[in-house]
Amino acid sequence: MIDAAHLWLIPALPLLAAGIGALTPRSGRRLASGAAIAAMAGAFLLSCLALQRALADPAAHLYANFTWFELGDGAVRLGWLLDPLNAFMCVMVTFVSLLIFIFSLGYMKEDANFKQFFCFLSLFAAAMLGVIVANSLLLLFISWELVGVASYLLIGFWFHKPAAAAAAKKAFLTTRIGDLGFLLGLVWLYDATGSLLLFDGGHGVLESGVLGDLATQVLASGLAVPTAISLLIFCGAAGKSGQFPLHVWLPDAMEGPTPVSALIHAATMVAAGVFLVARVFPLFAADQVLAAGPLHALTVVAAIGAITALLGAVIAVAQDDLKRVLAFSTVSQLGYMMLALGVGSWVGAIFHLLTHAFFKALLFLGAGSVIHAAHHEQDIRRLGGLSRSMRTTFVTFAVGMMALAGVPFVFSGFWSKEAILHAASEWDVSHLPFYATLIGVVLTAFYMTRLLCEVFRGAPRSPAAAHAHESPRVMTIPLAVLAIGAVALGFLGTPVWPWLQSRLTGTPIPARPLLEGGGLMGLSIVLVALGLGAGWALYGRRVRLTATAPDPLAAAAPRTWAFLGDRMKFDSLYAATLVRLNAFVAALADFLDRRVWGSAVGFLARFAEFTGVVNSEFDDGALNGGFNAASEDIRRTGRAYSRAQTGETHGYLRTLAIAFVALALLVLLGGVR
Amino acid sequence: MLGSGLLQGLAVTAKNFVGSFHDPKRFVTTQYPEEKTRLPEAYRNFPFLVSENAEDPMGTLRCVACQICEKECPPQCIYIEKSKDKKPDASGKQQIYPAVFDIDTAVCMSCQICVEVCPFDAIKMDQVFELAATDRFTGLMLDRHALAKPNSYFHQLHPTEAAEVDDRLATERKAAEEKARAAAAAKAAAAAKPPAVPPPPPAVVPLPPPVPPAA
Amino acid sequence: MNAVLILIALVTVGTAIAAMAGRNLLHSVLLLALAWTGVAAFYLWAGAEFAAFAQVLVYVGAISMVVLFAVLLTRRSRDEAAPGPAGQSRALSAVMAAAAVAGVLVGAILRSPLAASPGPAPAVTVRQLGAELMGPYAAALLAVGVLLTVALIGAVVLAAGDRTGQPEDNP
Amino acid sequence: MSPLQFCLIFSGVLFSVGLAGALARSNAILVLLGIELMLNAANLNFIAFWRYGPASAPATGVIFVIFSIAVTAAETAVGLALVIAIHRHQRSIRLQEATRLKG
Amino acid sequence: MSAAATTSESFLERAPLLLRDAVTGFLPEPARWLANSLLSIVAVLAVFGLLFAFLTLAERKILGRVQNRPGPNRTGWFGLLQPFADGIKMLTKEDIVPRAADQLLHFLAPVTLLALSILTFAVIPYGRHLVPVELDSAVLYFFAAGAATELAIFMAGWASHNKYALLAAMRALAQLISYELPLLLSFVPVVLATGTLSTTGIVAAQGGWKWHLIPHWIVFTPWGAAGFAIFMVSALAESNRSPFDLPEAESELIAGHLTEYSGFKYALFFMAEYFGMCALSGMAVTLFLGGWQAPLPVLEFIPSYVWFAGKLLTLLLGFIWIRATLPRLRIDQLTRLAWKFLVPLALVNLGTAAFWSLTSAWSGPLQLLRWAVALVLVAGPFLLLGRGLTAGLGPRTYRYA
Repeated sequence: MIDAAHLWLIPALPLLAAGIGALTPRSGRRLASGAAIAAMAGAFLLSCLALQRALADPAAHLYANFTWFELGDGAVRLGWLLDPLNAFMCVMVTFVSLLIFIFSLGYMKEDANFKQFFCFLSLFAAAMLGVIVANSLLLLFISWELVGVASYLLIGFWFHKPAAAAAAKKAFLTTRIGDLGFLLGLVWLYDATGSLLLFDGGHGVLESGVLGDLATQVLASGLAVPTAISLLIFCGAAGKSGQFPLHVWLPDAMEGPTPVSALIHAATMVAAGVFLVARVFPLFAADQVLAAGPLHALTVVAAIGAITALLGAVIAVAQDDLKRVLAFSTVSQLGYMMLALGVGSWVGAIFHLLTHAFFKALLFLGAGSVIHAAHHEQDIRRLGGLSRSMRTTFVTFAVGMMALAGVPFVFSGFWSKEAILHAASEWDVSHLPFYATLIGVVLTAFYMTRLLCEVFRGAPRSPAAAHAHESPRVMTIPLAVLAIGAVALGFLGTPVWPWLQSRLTGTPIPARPLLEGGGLMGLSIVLVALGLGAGWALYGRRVRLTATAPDPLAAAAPRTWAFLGDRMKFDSLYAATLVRLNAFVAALADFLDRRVWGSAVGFLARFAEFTGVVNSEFDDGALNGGFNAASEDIRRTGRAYSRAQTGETHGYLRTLAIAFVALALLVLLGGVR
Repeated sequence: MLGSGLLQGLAVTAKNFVGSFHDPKRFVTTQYPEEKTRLPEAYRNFPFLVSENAEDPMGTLRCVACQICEKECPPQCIYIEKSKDKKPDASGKQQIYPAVFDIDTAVCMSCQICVEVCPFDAIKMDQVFELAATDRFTGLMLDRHALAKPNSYFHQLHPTEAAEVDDRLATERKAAEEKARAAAAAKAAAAAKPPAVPPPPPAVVPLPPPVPPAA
Repeated sequence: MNAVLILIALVTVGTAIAAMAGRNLLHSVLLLALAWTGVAAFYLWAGAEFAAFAQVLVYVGAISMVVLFAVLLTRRSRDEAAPGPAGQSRALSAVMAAAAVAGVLVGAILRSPLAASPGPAPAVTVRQLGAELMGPYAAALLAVGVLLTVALIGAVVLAAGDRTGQPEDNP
Repeated sequence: MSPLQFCLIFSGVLFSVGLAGALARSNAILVLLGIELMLNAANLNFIAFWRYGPASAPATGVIFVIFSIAVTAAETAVGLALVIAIHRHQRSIRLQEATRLKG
Repeated sequence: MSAAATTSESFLERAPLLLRDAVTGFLPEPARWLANSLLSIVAVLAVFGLLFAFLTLAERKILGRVQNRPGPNRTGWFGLLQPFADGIKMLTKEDIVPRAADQLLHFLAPVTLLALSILTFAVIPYGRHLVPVELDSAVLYFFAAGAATELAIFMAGWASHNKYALLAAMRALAQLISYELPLLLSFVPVVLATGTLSTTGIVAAQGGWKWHLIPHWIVFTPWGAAGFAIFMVSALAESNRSPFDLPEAESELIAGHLTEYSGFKYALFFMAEYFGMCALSGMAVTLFLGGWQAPLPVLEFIPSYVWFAGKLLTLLLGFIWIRATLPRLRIDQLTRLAWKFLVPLALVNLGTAAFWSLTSAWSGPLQLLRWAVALVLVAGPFLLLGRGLTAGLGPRTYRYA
């Protein structure tokens, strides 16, 4: 039996492995990878024991606090926390990490920096587990930053590629913006409550006494203090979880090795933001008692989640890069989770987080398998026909795709998404998020079908794809295991048997009959079918044609596509469908199109491709343009201030001296005390 | 191992330190003013004039004041005045002799050209180095009295070369005697006069066995 | 009051003024070393033996060395000609600002009821200091150690610059 | 004037001298040295209060001075390294000319 | 010379004190303190002045013998008057100050150097009762005064206005700063073990014998031996002695910072160098070799100052011996030795000393283990770092010869 005081062992094991990895020479590949995998397996076992312990008393929060160091009269205290939320997360992270580690054995086999890779992976896992088991926001923040560092190292693992180095930098800096908010929130929280411990025998920040005190404080602007703190903390969560408007780093981060994408950008790190909000959910919900408040933190969370979910799905439609499609789908799914948190169903969010971790890791690893087999060819237009040569990968990838798309009843994604839809539909503030989720469901099914068809159906469209063959056993077995998980996990939280939900909240939740929310579920099924059907209709037949299409298409920018008249007719056919499908988005895109590209591109018939393209342009142009305008303002202000900033040290020093004299005179003569 | 070289070095110096006390062969220094090392035979610095006889150096100078050396001397440190009269040389022959023969060692550059050009083997290189003087005008100007050193001294300095020179001179002299004797015989035969007086014995010690001249 | 103390103060302030006013950079540094020694003398006078020796060791032994090194390395600067009118006005304003600060300080000190506690200097042995440093101040000591290490590395990196010269000649 | 006041005035004057130097001189090294002098003046205060002030922990003043000296050493090292870097970039260590962060 | 001698000690042991009292005993108490101090100064200056004089002679004699020549032997019996002849020569030589020199600094440099090196003599315990000044932080004082000497050398180099002198000054600065670090680090373990910074305390802590045979000197522990070695190497460098005499490398820099000095100022530099050497050796004796303690109990009848002098002379002769043996290092080798070898070694040695003092309670077979671990801790880093230091160094192979 494991107790909260032993919980530090879980992150300590991978940390030890990282240390071993760091100290082994470059040639010690077996030692480094063996240590990493053994440590992760050990951590997994410990996590299972911890889960068992937590489930024995789901309502309790077990914690063990200790003093880090004393500072004057006060002491900085840290601690470990064990409750079902932590335990589930631990099991998920260690299990997925273990499988990804094993997969990496095959994927990274030829890399010269093999042992460093495992060292970094272990470091990352240790930091992530530290985030999960921390009972102190300070410890959580430390681990959080370590996660950032490890992800920086991993994204930039192929640092010799300029794109990878730039992506690592971008990821690091973008998340840092969020982390700044996080840090400010922590400082404010510490100022307001005098503690950063989550649970501390009645003094922790998540405990009712402290929260009650906190909720009574209202700022001059009418904003409640817990709202402000929560929003600041949410900045950190949004940065890590790739929420709008900080989602820009996530697609670029795909420059890292694919197992990294699977581990960091699908299963674990990006989930950290969701986990963080779920962890401090009582804090976010504290302002709900203030009915009169101008803004509730959770409303913001829900709004951001909805925007992200929709945005990610729309952009994913137009992507041609295998991993980028998955990346935008991750953004979208994280938006779902945030939305679920925002509408109050943190349990639903965690449920979706767990299932998503499995099927998204599966998808990424499947993509990794494809990429590995196709000699690092990631462009879906240049792949194709892999279903015959890569049987296992195809089957498992299809399972993952269907789980993500939410194919009813069998696949886990359906159940977790259904939980979110259910929660969104019952939210009484606004129904807009609910509609956003519905559109998202269609789009998700659509682009996943497109992806699957493009990659696996038809004939190979490049020599690399033609020569692809099934990946080694060490890579396919993790796929199979994850596929089983992607199916089975859903049954832990069906409305009929809400085991997971009741375990997470610690209170028994009554089972609902399957048909109680029949209308909603039916709608969901219809929408999924619509998406699948549309995808099939468009890409099931396109396969043959693109096989004959010249490959320069891949490198061509959208503008060149306009001049390819011979393909107009076919494209306009499905473009019209897509436009009807995305009527709202298309209108917006059309408007943007006129502004950005002018009339030359305006007459393009292939609106669907175009819509997607412009959507991504929207991402770059409109959003970034807005940022540019804002930063121009900032710059102007800064220029005004900078007049005082001559760079002359003497001037500064003199000002300092004069100010000192003035202040001292004020104190001496004015008697100000 | 690091440091073993240092220890070896220390051992060497220690050995030398101890050795210099008990092993006289190691100890190479001579206490100069009291002890003097023999200079190598090839050493030479300033010229001197060879005289046949140590008792009468001025009377037996080989120099005949031909002034070739004076003319050849690059820094012109030699000053010679011929005598007005003639005096018998070592072999008793009447010869002009240097009335004044000065070498300014402050000017001399030890080039040895005077020695090489001298047809009479009368000027040779010396090995003196203790030439310190308190007056640079007179102290370093050597006159013929200071310059004249006997042939035996030359033998001490450069035995090989001296032997060669003596050999050569003896041969020449013998040839000259024979020539003279032949001329005398011819004269005697012609004039039936009493033969000339035999030449005096050479003033030098018996010669060592001739050494083959160095190439 | 103590004649020794007055002497120390006069010498220290005098050398400091001379150092700050001097034209020759090197003389300034050496005079300043003397001023630092004066401060050390004050510590010694006050009974803080350890601090005094540490002051000499660090300031005279190390800092002045490093400063001298920097003076030599930056010797070939194209500057320090005769101070122009700008320099003179700056000097004037500097002296005025410093005088104002001094005035405020002295005024404040004289106005404050600062009665010296009579009695001998608190005796503090090196052993005591060590115990304090390793006990209550251990965290600070560690922090200072880290700071020094970081500063050392930073200084090396800064001063080394981008080295594009030929590789080091191996012996 | 009590001895404590004398010590404090001594330190204040020393501080002002350092300040004047730091303000008046254009040579970066001298400015740095002026700042050193100011720091020394502050250290002087520590010792003065330790010697004459109300009794506290017996070693506090000295310990603060020791820490201060250590920090100053670090500061000087970095400062001089900066001076050398500026010199390398601009061939000058006049502080008026070093008005840009870029070299 | 403060501690009162107990009458139980031998006459010889008390002789200096008796002598002092005979001279100053008639004075009243305050004046007596002053007179005693002055007397200490006079005694130290006289003894070390003479030591300096004969040390130069000894150095020349020994160097001569090592090179198989007799050394100075003309002036006086065995050349014993040579130092005085040299002194007279130095005094009567013309004192040349270059026109471009910084006149004041040129004059101050040798004076400062000598004054500072004399200051270091104040805290060395020369005998059981013979400490000129007893300080609580005497070791710190010693190194503070020693550190300031670098300033004087720099002054000399700068003031000469000579490029060789300036180069030498920079070299000297680099060298002295580099070696200051191992020097300071090497005695920290001693302070750790004895728990005091006072020289008398350190010497007292080394008193006594184990089994009446092995003295408790610090050099007889593994870390003590290593620390002593590091200290001596650093001391060689700190006193600008061969093989670390780069500042005055005559083959490259004429005479380094001494280039523009002649006559009496030169003599002062010379004197300061020897004083520095003596002081550092004296400190090494105090820190590592048990100070004035006798090596064996039966030898305690010999007065303590004789033991101190003996140890001091041994070390000084070692200095000379090393000078006779080793060629000069190059500047990069010099700094590399300090930073890549001595400093890490000294740091590791600190850890070893900590281990040693933590395990002081071990006895029996554990004692063996303690020795073994400590020896490994000393020898291991030495070998490892030494390998790094000598990597790539081997007999030079010539390609074209």
